[in-house]
Amino acid sequence: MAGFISLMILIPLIGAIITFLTRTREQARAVAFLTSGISLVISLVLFMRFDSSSSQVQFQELYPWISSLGINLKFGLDGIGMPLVLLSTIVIPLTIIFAWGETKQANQFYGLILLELVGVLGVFTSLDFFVFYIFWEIVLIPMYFLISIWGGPRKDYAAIKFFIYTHVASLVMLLAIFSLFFNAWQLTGTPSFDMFTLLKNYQVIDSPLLKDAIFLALLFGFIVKMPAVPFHTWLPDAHVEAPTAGSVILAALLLKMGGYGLFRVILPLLPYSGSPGYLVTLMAIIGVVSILYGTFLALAQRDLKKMVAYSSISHMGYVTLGAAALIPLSVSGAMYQQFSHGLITCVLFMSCGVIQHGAGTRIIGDLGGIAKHMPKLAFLMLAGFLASLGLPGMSGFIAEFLILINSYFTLPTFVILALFGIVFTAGYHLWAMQRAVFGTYNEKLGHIHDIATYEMVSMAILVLLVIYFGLNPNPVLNMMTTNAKQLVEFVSLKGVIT
Amino acid sequence: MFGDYAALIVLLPVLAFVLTLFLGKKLYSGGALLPIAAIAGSFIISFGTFLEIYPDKTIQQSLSWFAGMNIGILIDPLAVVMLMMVSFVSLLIHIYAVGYMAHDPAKPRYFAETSLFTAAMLGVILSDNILQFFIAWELVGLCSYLLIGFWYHKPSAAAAAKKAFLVTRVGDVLFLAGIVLLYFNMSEVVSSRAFSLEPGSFILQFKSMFAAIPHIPPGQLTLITLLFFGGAVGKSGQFPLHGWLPDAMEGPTTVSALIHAATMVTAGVYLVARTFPMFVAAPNSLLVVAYIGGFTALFAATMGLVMNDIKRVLAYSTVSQLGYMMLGLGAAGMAIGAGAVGISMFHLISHAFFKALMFLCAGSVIHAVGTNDIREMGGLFGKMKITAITMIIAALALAGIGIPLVNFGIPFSIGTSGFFSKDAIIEGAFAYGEQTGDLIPYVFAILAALLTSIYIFRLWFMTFTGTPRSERHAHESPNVMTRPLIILAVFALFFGYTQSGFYGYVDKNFELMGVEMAVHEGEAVPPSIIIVFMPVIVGVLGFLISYYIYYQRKLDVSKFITSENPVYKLLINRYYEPKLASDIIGVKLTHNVVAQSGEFVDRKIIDGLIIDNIIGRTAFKLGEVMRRLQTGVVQNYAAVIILGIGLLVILLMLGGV
Amino acid sequence: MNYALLAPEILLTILALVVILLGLLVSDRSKNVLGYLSAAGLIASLVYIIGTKGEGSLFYNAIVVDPLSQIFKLIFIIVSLLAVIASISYFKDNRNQDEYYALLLLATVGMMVVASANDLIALFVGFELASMSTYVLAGFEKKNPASLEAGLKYFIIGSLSSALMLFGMSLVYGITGSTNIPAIVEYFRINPTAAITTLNVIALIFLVAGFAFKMALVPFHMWAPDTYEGSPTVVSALLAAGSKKMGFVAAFRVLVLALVAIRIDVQMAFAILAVITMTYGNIVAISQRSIKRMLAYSSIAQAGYISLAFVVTTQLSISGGILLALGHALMKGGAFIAVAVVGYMVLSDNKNARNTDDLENFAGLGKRAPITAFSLFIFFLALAGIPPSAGFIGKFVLFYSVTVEAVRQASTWLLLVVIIAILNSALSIYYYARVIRYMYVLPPTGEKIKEPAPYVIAIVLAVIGTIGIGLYPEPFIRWAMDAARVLGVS
Amino acid sequence: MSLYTYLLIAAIMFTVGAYGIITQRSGIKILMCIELMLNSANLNLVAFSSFNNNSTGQVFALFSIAIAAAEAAIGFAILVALFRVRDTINLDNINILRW
Repeated sequence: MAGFISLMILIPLIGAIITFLTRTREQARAVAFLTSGISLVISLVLFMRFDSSSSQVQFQELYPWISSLGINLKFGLDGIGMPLVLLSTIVIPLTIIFAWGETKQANQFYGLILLELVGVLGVFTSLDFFVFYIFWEIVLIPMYFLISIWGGPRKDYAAIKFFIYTHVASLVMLLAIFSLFFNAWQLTGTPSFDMFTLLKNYQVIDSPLLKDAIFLALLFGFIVKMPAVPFHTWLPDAHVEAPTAGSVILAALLLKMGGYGLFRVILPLLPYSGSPGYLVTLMAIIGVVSILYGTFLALAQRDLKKMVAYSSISHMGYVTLGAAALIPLSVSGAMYQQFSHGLITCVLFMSCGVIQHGAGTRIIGDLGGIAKHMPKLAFLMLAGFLASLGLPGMSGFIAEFLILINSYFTLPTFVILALFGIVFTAGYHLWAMQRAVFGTYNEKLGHIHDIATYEMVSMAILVLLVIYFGLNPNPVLNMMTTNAKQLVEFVSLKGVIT
Repeated sequence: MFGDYAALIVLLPVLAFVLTLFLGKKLYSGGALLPIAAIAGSFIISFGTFLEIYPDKTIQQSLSWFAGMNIGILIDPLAVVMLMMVSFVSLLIHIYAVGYMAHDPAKPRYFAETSLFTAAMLGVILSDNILQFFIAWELVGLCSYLLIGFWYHKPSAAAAAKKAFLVTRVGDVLFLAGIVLLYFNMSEVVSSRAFSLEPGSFILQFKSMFAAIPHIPPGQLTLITLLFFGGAVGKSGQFPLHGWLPDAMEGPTTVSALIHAATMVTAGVYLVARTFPMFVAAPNSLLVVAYIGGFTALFAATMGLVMNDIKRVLAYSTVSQLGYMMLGLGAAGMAIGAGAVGISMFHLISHAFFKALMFLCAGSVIHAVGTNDIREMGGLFGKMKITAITMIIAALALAGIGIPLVNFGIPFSIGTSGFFSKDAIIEGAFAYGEQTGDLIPYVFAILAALLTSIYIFRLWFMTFTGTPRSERHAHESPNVMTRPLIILAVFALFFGYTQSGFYGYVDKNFELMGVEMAVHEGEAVPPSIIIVFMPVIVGVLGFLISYYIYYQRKLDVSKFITSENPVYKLLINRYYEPKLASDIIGVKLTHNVVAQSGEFVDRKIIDGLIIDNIIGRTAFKLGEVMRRLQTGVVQNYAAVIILGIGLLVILLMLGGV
Repeated sequence: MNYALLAPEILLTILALVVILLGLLVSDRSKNVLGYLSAAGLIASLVYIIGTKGEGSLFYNAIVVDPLSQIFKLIFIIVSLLAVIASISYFKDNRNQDEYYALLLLATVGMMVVASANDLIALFVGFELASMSTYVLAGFEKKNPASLEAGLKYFIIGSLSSALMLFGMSLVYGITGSTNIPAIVEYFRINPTAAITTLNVIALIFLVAGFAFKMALVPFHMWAPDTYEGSPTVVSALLAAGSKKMGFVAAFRVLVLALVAIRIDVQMAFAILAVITMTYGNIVAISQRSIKRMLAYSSIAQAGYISLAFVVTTQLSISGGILLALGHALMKGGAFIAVAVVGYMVLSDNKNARNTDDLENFAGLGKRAPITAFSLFIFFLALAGIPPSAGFIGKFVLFYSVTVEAVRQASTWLLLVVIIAILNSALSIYYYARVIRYMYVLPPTGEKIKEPAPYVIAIVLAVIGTIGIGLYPEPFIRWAMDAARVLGVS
Repeated sequence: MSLYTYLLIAAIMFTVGAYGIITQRSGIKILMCIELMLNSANLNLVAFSSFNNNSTGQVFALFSIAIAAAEAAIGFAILVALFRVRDTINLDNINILRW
């Protein structure tokens, strides 16, 4: 399987270049769909061949790059990365299908979407911190354009806010990477940006203060991306202004990078940090506050899309909570939450997009009864909303259930607080449905069209996937659990948790 | 043979759901036949299974699922009687619906959803573990949401659906919290090696749970059972989460019948019955169950007295009857232990028959006159004989009319099914009172029985007797609707005679699972004759009161029914519960206060003040100010350079030179 | 003496004279040939430098050739080359092209001499040669008041700085009795007490002021925005991307060596200078609407980053500074030339247009001049430090070196310096992104134009360099490390 | 005369030159001030050379005098060109480039 990962990243990159050069939108979307489809096939092959009983890195590839700084192009997959790679390669082709009707500068549009795929795949597969950081940054640029060219009325503000906010976080993270690199260099005598080497050598740093500083800098880098309260304010703005495809990618993939960082980087460092006890509590607080804050803010929104944006904050809070609990299954539940939220949120944002497109507004109060003219949309949207509120039988439930029952072992108070939010989660979802979709039809909207076929296809596939992974989480969950066990075992050996 | 295919009991209706949803439009009557056939299949398998396992076998099948959880099937006496009842009643309701929904354009959706609803309920029943139970339980909630909001273009229906889901969701969260706590305790027990799981069994299976009871600290057990009961309160519409149930009448009447009789509300009672060994080990919880149940029975009956919507009266009646079942579990559980399950389940099933019958009759009436308001009905007896007769049978059953001949040495009593089932509960409550001196639950039960009798006969008299108060031309419903009524009426009349067999079968339930329950020591004292007759007496008394007021019209109640009368106001406004739940807690507190202030903090403080103003604007302002330093006059530049040299001197001096 | 080491300088000097002579011979219309000739000479020098990488010293150790000098010569030649290629279009119809190219070549030679200077005299001469040539180049459009004003301001401030520098040099000579840099360093090493005298500090300050003028550090920067804005755009490219680096190489040679010897604790002073410079540059850049002026302020900010190298003076930090200088030469040179294309575009719309570099003129550039716009986009991202680009690599090594020092010394304020640098880097995205938005988001205001080939070649070369260094920085990092090693820092 | 006398004179010349650049308005005067500053440095160099018994300083001074001459030429050339376009060499008015 050697070379498959780089192929998987390279093909969309080439596809993006070709897409930029195409003249018609038909060509552009065909190339985009084809290349992302090839990536999907490759990732499916990798997924099938993946040995989920092993926590080791599989399909590893290594190409030397900047040897004077010990930087290599090192790629590989394990149970943390593989599901997210699968998610990325599923979401992007479906997004392209969903956006099949894009007319404005179509070649650029599809090209940028492919570039996003390149970026996130790079992030999820790189095992070299330098390369990881490069992909981490590259992801920002296409998203900036997606928002600022195809966005809503305040797109400039939103795009630049998104860019600068998350860029600051990345730079802070970079500082921590510097320190890790320096430390490992001093210790081993050879420079290396190998992720595992850097993480391993973290433990020999003398100063607890420095350890905590590095830890917090990395944590900051990741939770801004997730995003967690109080560093979340870029998200609602970005989502409200972004085009639907942009929102979908932003919520389904970009936010997952933050969570990925938690598992890949934060948890292995945790036991050796200066004051692990406080840091765990800090993470738990961030998680629970995000859950509740996101929920209540979602309740206050008038714009459907903004509500969905806040719901993302709330759902990503579970990831932080599950990670902080440091129980094998809570950690793998948190990983599963990432995967599941990636699928569900696509449906939600696509629904918002279809409504915006069909009815011309997303303000909940200005809608009303649109199920009358958009029955198919109403059906798919309801499915998405139910999945989002954690209905059993859909993937979100599995994740949240695992997180809640397992986190109780170590973080009982926080779990109780999180449970408190569930009712309100259901509340804002259903309240929005009631006002926007059900009830008497608001005649001011005029005659509106139902969802287009290509939009319906991609949403339906997503809904089916959500249900499939709600009924049979094992293919993905098992590999996550294997790695989560290894992570937690590692943490517990240090006596952070008993 | 049937037992091997037990999974089909659930899967057939699920299949029917999928097929009807996507293909229903092209099929006869919106694809109604698919769910009917599927549910008939479920009923046949259930019945076959019952014959196979009777009297002392159980069926257990289990598959590993994810993360140490499993999916499985447990068919024991408790489950199999429920399976038969649910599939049977649901089948009848489906058949009835072919007529009732004949003119609705969205039939495929209706039949698909009811099919899924039935499947979910059947799934609840035959779960062998608490997680699967919860999942099916939630799906029941989902289907109720979909069906109550079936006519989603009606704002009130959409609101009622949401309320139903949210209020039960409160209970569900408590239930989930109970599962979290249970899982925690089970894991502690297992990891402390006080108790080990049998090979092939899973941590959240009922049998593992029951086996671990002695090892779980009593305080934790009480908490777990209370949380479970919280779930049951939500689902079964017990006080204080009862408000959604009367609102749920916004759905089609057949849906109400399904919810109230077969599928949804009984799930809560079933949950308590299912986990009864845990409740028995936590007597404080049982006490709570008894009190909440008893209070709900009375509380709901008071509101049933004044409602004018025919379905609403029935809804409150359901709430009240569910209170009885809870009372039976709680009070009788404390008095006689495991036997309480039989008592309560018996009432559950007999209630299912007569309540389904009542709703279907009500549906028939509504179908005929086109209104829900009993004040606009009247004199329908002559026009709708079958409906009227079956309805009076149901009313008699609800009021528990019968003659307890058995106390006079005759080997059997005469009475409707409700007579047998309800009396057992009331006697159970009395037995508890006698043992402990706490007669309050019993008083609740007796008063509720009186009120029950009053409101149900009020309903019957106002609907079927007197002069017609509307000008609609009512007529009897088609056969497809009346046949199920007749079948149900038969059950409402005669089901009670299975009482002793039923008790004997269901009481063995937990023994079959190998659970030893602390049964209360001591011989149950045979109740005095007055106690035995008391329920019948109040039932008849209630009938007479209604007869006096609503048939003979000797007493004009209209002078009490004014907005000045505080009692009436309280009752007709349903103790202000809707206002409290929706307006005050839902909108005012949660949305206006908490959420809006969060929004304010988010937009104005975190984002507006800190990000935009302090960080963003400052940079701009500073830029505007600082660019003015660049005057364009070259001598100034030179001056700045000289100053810069001065600055360097200062900096170096500070640097320690 | 091995004059072959100085072959590029000699070649370019001769070429400059030849260009002037040829200018007398060829007709006004065919003076374009001179541009090609100059370009050819520069390319030859470039190839020679990359190819030989010789080491040695000449003229009684007044001139040395070592990795440090060579990498900076590389920078200067690249920038001159870009400027020359672009000038073929920019000055296409100018009658005085011969003088222009000759001056440009001489300026390049001057910078190269500075890069190699190992003696204060050579340093001063090289400095002045480069400065005086560029004074004229800045004011080259002699009918354009802005250009003249730019030249004048540049001249006055430049002369003042020369005077300061010369004064400082005279003091150093007075103290040490020598103008040879190694000899000076040696003197301080032998007499450590002599190092910490007031006179010495004053000498140091005057030297710093002289170099800081070229580097455009705040508060010695004030000429820079005016001059970059007013000069012909290709000259701005030369000034911002090339002659500015002259200050850095001189500072590396003199200051770092002297600092290592003197061991005066100037860390804090340089840190404050660096922080003020980058912050001032970025914040003022936000409020500019003239892109040339914005780029000028961005140059100031970049100078602030580069001068972080002086704060910690480790091998890594110096090599980071060199890498960023190299990257900046490409990015800023390319960016100015791209602005020149916009100027060409605006003038071809309307002959009498003024303020051709106004932000509004960039609207829809992505449609009107796709190559230019895309290149400018790359330059901006690189300037903002987004990977993979030369700008990122430079900043990466530089910030890394400072972080390491902060960790090693457990110094909070040093860490604070890095954090401020990082925040500045993020802030800079704001004004770059604004231009990017104009280019790609706003609708175009005119027809698509045909971008002149010389411009395109120059820009594409710069893009290739910018991205190429970002993708394969290995040889450059090694080179920069070698260069830093010359200075004797660890 | 001691070395310090020369240095003092040079310092005074330097300061006067610097003061002149800041305060004068005429371009010519500013050029003169610059010359003054350069020459103060030359004076330093020559003085040090003499007192150090070392000819390098004088060589340096010669270089710098030559350079100063070229510099003056360029300065005047720019001022002439500017005068042609703007009709003034009052530097207070030469500020179209600012902010």
